[in-house]
Amino acid sequence: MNNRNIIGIYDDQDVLLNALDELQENGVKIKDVYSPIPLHGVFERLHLKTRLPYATFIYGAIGVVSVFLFLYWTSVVSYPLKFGGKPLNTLSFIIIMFVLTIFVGTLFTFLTYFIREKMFPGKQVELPIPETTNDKFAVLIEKEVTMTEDDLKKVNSLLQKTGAVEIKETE
Amino acid sequence: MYNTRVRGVLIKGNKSFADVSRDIIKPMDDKTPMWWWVTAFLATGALFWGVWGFYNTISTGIGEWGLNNNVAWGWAIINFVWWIGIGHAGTAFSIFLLILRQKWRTSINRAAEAMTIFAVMAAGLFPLIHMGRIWDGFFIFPYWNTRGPLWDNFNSPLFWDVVAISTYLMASFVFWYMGMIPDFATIRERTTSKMKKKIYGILSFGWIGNARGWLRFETAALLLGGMAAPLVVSVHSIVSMDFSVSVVPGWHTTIFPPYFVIGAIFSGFGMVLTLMIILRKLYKFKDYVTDGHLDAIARILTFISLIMGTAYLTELFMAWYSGNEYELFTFMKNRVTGEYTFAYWTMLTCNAFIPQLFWFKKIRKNITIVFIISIFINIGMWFERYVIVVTSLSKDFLPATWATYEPTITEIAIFVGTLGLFLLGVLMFFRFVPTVAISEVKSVLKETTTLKSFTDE
Amino acid sequence: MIISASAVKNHLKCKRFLLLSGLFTFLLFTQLSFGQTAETEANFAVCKACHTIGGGKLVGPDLQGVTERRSEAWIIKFVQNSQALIEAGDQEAIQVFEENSKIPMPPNNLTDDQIKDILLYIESGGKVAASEVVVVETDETVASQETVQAETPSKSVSGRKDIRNMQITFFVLLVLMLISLFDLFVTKRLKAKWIHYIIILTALYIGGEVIFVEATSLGRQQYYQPDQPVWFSHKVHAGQNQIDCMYCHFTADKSMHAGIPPVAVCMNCHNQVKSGKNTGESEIAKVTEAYNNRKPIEWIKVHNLPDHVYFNHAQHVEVGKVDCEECHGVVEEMDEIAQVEDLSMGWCIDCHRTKEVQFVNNKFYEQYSKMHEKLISGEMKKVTVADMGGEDCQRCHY
Amino acid sequence: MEKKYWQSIEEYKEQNKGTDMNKEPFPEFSIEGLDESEIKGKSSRRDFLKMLGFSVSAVALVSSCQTPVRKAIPFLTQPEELVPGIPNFYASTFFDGNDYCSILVKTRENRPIKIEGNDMSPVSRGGTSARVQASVLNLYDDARLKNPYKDGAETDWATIDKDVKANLAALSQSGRKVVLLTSTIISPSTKKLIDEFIATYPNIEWITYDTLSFEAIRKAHELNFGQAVIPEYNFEKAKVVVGFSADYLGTWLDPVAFSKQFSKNRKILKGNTEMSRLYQYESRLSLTGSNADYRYGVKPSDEVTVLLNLYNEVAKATGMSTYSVNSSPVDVSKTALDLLENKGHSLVVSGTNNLNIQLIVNAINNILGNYGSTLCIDKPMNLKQGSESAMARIVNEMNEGKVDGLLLYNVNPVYDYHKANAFAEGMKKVDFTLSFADTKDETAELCQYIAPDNNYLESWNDAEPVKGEFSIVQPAIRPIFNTRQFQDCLMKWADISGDFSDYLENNWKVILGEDGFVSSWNKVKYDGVYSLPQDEMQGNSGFREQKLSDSESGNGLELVLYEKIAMGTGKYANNPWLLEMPDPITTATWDNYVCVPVKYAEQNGLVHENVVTINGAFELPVLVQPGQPEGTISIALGYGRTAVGKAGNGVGKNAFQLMHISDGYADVAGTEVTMEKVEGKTYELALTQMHHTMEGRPIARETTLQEYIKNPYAGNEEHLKDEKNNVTLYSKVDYDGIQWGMTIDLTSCTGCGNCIIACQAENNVPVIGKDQVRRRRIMHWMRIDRYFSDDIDNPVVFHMPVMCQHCDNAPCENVCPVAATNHSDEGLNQMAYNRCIGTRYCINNCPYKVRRFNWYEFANNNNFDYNMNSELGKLVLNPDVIVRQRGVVEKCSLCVQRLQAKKLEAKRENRPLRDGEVQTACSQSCPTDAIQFGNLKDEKSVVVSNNKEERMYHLLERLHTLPSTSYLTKIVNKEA
Repeated sequence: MNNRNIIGIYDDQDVLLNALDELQENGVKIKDVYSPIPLHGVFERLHLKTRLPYATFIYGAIGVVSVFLFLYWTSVVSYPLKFGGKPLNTLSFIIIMFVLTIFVGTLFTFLTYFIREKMFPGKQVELPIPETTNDKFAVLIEKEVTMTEDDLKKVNSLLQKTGAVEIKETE
Repeated sequence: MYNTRVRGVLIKGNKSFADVSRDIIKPMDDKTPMWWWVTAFLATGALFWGVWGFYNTISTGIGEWGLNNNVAWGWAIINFVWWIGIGHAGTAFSIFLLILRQKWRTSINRAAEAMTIFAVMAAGLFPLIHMGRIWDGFFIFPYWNTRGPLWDNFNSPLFWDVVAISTYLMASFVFWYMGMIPDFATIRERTTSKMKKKIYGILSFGWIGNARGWLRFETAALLLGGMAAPLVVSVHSIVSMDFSVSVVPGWHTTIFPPYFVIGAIFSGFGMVLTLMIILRKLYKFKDYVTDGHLDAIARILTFISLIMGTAYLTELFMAWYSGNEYELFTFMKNRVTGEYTFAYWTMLTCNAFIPQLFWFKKIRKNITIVFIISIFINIGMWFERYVIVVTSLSKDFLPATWATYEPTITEIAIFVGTLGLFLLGVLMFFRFVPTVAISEVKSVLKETTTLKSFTDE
Repeated sequence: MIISASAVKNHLKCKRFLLLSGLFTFLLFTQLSFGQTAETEANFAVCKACHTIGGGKLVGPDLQGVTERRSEAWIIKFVQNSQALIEAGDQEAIQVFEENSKIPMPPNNLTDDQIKDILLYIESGGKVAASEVVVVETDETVASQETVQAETPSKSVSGRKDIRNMQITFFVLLVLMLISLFDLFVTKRLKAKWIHYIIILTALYIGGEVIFVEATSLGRQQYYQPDQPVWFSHKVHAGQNQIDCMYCHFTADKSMHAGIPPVAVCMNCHNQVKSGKNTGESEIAKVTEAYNNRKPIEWIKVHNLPDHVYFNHAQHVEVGKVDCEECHGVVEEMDEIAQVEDLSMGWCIDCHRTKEVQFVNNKFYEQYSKMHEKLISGEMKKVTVADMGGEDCQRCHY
Repeated sequence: MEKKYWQSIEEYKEQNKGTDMNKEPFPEFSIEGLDESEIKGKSSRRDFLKMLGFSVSAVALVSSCQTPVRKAIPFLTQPEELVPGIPNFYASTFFDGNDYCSILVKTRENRPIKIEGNDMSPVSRGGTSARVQASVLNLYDDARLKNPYKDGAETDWATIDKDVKANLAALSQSGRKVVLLTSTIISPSTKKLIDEFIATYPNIEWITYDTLSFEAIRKAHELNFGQAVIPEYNFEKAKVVVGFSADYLGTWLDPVAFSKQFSKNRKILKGNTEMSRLYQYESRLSLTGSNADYRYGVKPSDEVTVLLNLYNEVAKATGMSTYSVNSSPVDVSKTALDLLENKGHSLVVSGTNNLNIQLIVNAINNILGNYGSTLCIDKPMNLKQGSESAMARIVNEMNEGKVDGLLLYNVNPVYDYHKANAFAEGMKKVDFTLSFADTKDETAELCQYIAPDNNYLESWNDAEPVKGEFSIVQPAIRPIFNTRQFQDCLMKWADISGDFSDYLENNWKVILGEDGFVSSWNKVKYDGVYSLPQDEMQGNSGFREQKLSDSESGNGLELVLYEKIAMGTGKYANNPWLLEMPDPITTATWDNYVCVPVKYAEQNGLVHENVVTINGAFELPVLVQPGQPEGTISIALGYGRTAVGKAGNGVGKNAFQLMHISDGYADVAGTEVTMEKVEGKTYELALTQMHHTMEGRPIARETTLQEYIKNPYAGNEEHLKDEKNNVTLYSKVDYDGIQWGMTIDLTSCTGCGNCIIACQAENNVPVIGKDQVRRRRIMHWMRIDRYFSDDIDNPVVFHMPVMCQHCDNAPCENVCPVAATNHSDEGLNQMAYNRCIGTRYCINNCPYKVRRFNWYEFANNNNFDYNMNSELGKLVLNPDVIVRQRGVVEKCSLCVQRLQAKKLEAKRENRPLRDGEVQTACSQSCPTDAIQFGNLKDEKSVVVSNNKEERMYHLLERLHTLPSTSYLTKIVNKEA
């Protein structure tokens, strides 16, 4: 597979968004965008979606049920002890269920995020344009095999036209 | 849309993205300044004194404290609640201001969250050390055991506390760390030092900042924030239940949960104000933490202070209105008047009266006075907990058992030790972590900085 | 197992019948029959040290059919004071004395009637002819003993091996894990990384389990079997010679302590029995020496409970009718005594949750009227120790 | 054989123990032997003897993570009556020269661990006092002498015997005077023995000396009736009691018996509305005064005037001649009216050792016809037989060099004689001095020889406290140390063969008669008591009138000395339990102090803990005492000992030299003193209660008898209101069979504090020392709250025992995170110490504040060098109760070990529990039966019937904690 990319580097988020519009109008397939800040415009334009919220909901649901079952089992079934004239199955459970549900939800969402992103401490990465973590915005356009010289030129000119400060080709 | 004409310019100095990165990372690249070493030395000293306090308590017994048969909780619990309260600011900032779409939070939330972490850590030490048998402290976790198995008492507010505090610590840490990942990546890519590159490389988890990554990042941050938001309310509500679930006069009130939450945010904002004033001074972050930021905090504090005042008055009213003689005694004869008058009026003055000075613009603009008032708020909130814990316990139902409480040197040492720990944590944070959320500042930079944005409209 | 099942069924049937026929008469009835049994049985416990009923000769002759061999009057005299009878020149007595290696039978402080009861007891083969209820009860205990016997020895042997195996596994896995970690990060010899992962994960899991098990047994002494100052074999005494536990540990039914027998108790027999088949004379000599030098033997205590636990033997043995074996294992098969159970709180509680109290047999429980009603109405099937507060902290901790 | 699981047995330290027990095949084994092993074993926990109950040694940890090997050493021959793990009770008698009490000694594995009252005794009737309860700890006092002493060095008995015999013989031959100075002896056998001893050495003069003398009473009766006796008082028959400075519920004469009698008349239960009335005229606030229906503060110098006025009132009404008298500072007409209304059923007593006063008292009693009913001179009390004049004479003779030998038994005049210096000086002039003291006390220190006596729990003896009422002292343990009973010494030195137990037995043959002696003697030993058949009581025949006289009121500040409930005359000043027992009136521990009237303190700028000098001589701290009459101050006796032991040395100041001497009678009250404030100096006092009023809260509820008759709910209206208002969402807990409960009758409770010590002994409650008490950390599981109300100069006093209330809705249970405290099936609020992690939340949430925290390790800690830090002192620990570890919360368990023991007993005997069978330590020991314990599910039990009383209420019942403990309102027999 050919990994060569054409990269257009921008230095303003609004310019970038306009550029994306223009590129897409001209049928250029945008592979990825690197930016120092999250840009909702980019997500929309690249039609990116995530199912993380559903995962969180499931974690929460599992959390609340299992915490309740645990509490009920321990204080009613396993070793019922009487505290201060209260029934064994008390309203106090709600508080613990509430907090522990958040605990379960937070922890597993956090882990899921990293698993999905395949991120872990010490992961070695090589950024195409390191400045994208600082002040540059980079648009990656995959240099497909099918692309002709014209196509490339068109892409290059489009990039230039939309205000890219620099155009690069990388492996 | 952020309207700079109405709300003023958020980030001053017409910064570019590169300027932001440079400004914020600069203190980390600079040589460690002298003030850092001096403060760190002092903080370490304080920490060691606290370690002595710990050692003395564990090796000799809780008897080294000034507690007695009647007042069985003292400084340890006061300080615990105080620290937890302070620890509320970070998450409150991040979450509530996020929900309220307050852009100005971006310059402050990182520091506030860091403060949360260290404050909660400091707070967490107190329930530990305050146990009579710290070596058996693991009993508090409902783990499978060979005693029957024997579980815990899920009715106990202390159990809720353990659950809530550990959840809160975990959640705020996760939230805080999430936010720092892109910034670590920024440092990783900017730095020339190999060592730093390696360390921040590990810390940044391999962040690349592509579109999908940002999307998941934002979603995850929002989810974590969304879950942490009720936690902020619940944690201090649960802490307040340590008191309100009991029968002790002055504790047994339904107003406690909201009152504590508000109080916590109040003290947290107070501490944030204190820290941010120091931070902007030391790191010359006036462009990021502008007078406008401080002004906003001050306004919030004025508002919360009014709520606090209302809560104090409500307590007094309820003590009278309930017709409960024990309650009335505690409030009228042991707080408003009586042995603990000083503590009560200090609390009232610092929390309800002094912040009212913020009504005056001149005072809000005078950073020195703002700083002093923020210190007063911290003191006032400490006294609030003192009033709650000590006055109620010292004179409760049976007059025959009434006893007074005075802290001992060991208790003071432990408190100073946690101050040292907190300070040391903050210093480390100042030194090794970007103190302002770079990516978040950048994301609001454009629309909040240039006046252009609305002239173009 | 067949016996036990039928016994339980019998027992239930019996119970239902009795409950119908009226609680009070039942209590009275069992009470009486038990009273006789208990007394005679207790009295016979002394005899059991040297005699069996149909179990062959021990120190003294087998007592089966003794009433046919000798006259009742003679037996009474002999039992009360055998030496006096011998000195008086009774031929029968001298013959018995000489037949049994001239070991004198110690005098017994029993009345004529008590001895007659014992003889009846011997005639019925070690059982008192009494009501069906009692028989059923006995059957059940026999059954439960059998099940215990079936399980416990394997536990005592294999359990100890398990522990050692676990320790070996733990160390082996620890070494393996270190090797694979080293290879993973440093030497990188093995290319298939999943092998490393599997090894590490397995090691972590099993290691964690071993640590958990070891940590919970910290301070416990399951399978503790110390060397005693005297090589005393329970197998010989309780097993082969069938001496009743309560003969030596005679305070178990009245005190919190089962009691380690005073040397004088040993000397009841060992002033005659001077050598044993395992150790010859050496060990018995220690006992005699201790007695003569008036220096008690310093036994090493095997079953230790923490100080914060209050355990009362009388409550369990006398009131709860718990067999010694249930906690101490099959002592009659152990040479040197070992602790079979872990004596953990969970172990106690488990028994409390399942064990029935002597609810209808002991009048003490009459005051629990609500529970009696529930039993009659069928709301409760049985009354366990836990129902009587056996899960409460202050039953054992105060 | 299998390889052993444990490999380290070889490493166990060899223990050379248990050797002593084999010296003879006697049931008791040596405590000393144990003592050594315990030092090595370092057993801090309850069960240094538990494992088998006889002697077990825990060897030090072989390595840190291995369980220690515990050895079990059985008896060689187990004595029949001793079953390890089961307590034995021996009937015995407590008599220390002052107080008498018939007791049962509870022993475990043959060591006494607890004293309980003997129900069979017609004198003490099962009651005890704090000192009696605490006396068991004296047995294990480290300060006890372990060997006889000669010239300050340890020696053996052979030397002592040789020397003493030689000395006595030499003195006897030369006819020189030897004095045998003893405390009051009520043992007929000992008296007989002393007579025999004196017969052998006729030069011996036997003098009886009481620290606080009652000679005036005896003298007055001699003058009035011709018999120098202390009459038997019968408070049970008295409907009106008028006391003059006689603290008969606290310390006067025989408080245990008097409390029992007194309380019998004040039980407003089951519809009974008959109640005695108590007037008290006193010069300080005493325990009796605090329980009085009418109390009047009177200066000591005014007592004669008041009494004579009372006499006049009574005499006038009965048409007898009156005396001219100063006007009384307090109105006595009401008292007189009441007395006259109850002729023959009244009693006037005075504790003042003044002949004139006692003559007036006798005269009043005579007019009222009380002799023969509430007073009986035919059946006199044998307590307090000391002769002051003889003592004074002897001291003179000693100083004149006329006494050449001095034998001291159970007396310590160098400490407690009012002319102690003269006595000490005199002793120097005596050639041969010997003390039988069991510790090296102030007097024994000056003696050439000390022949240490056994503790009473190691002794044989008998006692006749009241004529015709006998009781037996029998040993519950073999002598722990190399000591010998006083009587045995006398027998040895007088060459009487055998030992005293034989002598005693022979003597009892005379009392019981030879016929069937063995069984009757065994019965006496079993019961502990024996009564001779009673004669009919005589009336007040032959009263010889004496001239009565008035005296002038004093002007100066008058000093009142008194015995504290705990400390008495200082005999037990080394008993940490008593040192730490809060005084029922002042709640002070560990010190004595000057009680100053409130007004005087205000006028002179004195506040609590100021320091004053008395007569410029010694300094004492000030305690401002409501109820202290104007013009008086009071100081407790029994403190300031210098040679009593590590706990008691130097605690407080010795005030004996301030006794008031008039006409040869030494009295505690009346010395005029000067008091100066020491500016700028304070002295810390350890009080267990700092706030003295109820702040108008319905805590201790009170009503008068009249009100009560009108409305049984009088004073308890709150209860009805709270009953109505308390609603709950939760269902009430439904107990089956057993629910333990307690009722406390505030009318009966005198606040004597006996229960506190009983509880301490039963439950291994640690002593924590003055500093910790001052920090308000006292560990007592129960306390007696004392509240003052009304007039600060003459307050109404409430005594309210508070221990864990065992609430059904216990606030403490809810808040424990680790489930260390929860509710049992029998309604107990149980505390599992070994589960507790010490968050102390339960302490905060207990509205009664009855939970205690182990702030430090109180056992085996040199900072708390009391009985739990001594290998000997630890022998008093109850093996059924654990010694709590540092950092755990503890509290009253309703003596769960006793409940369990009795339940087991019932189960083994195949019967249900009987009411009254199960008693907690406090209810068992209560001399006024104020505390009752039982099963709330047993409809016939006393607690249920008490709970049905209209007077019943729960403490702080508004909180809806549903306690199992209830209180009955205090009823005062006072006209509104």
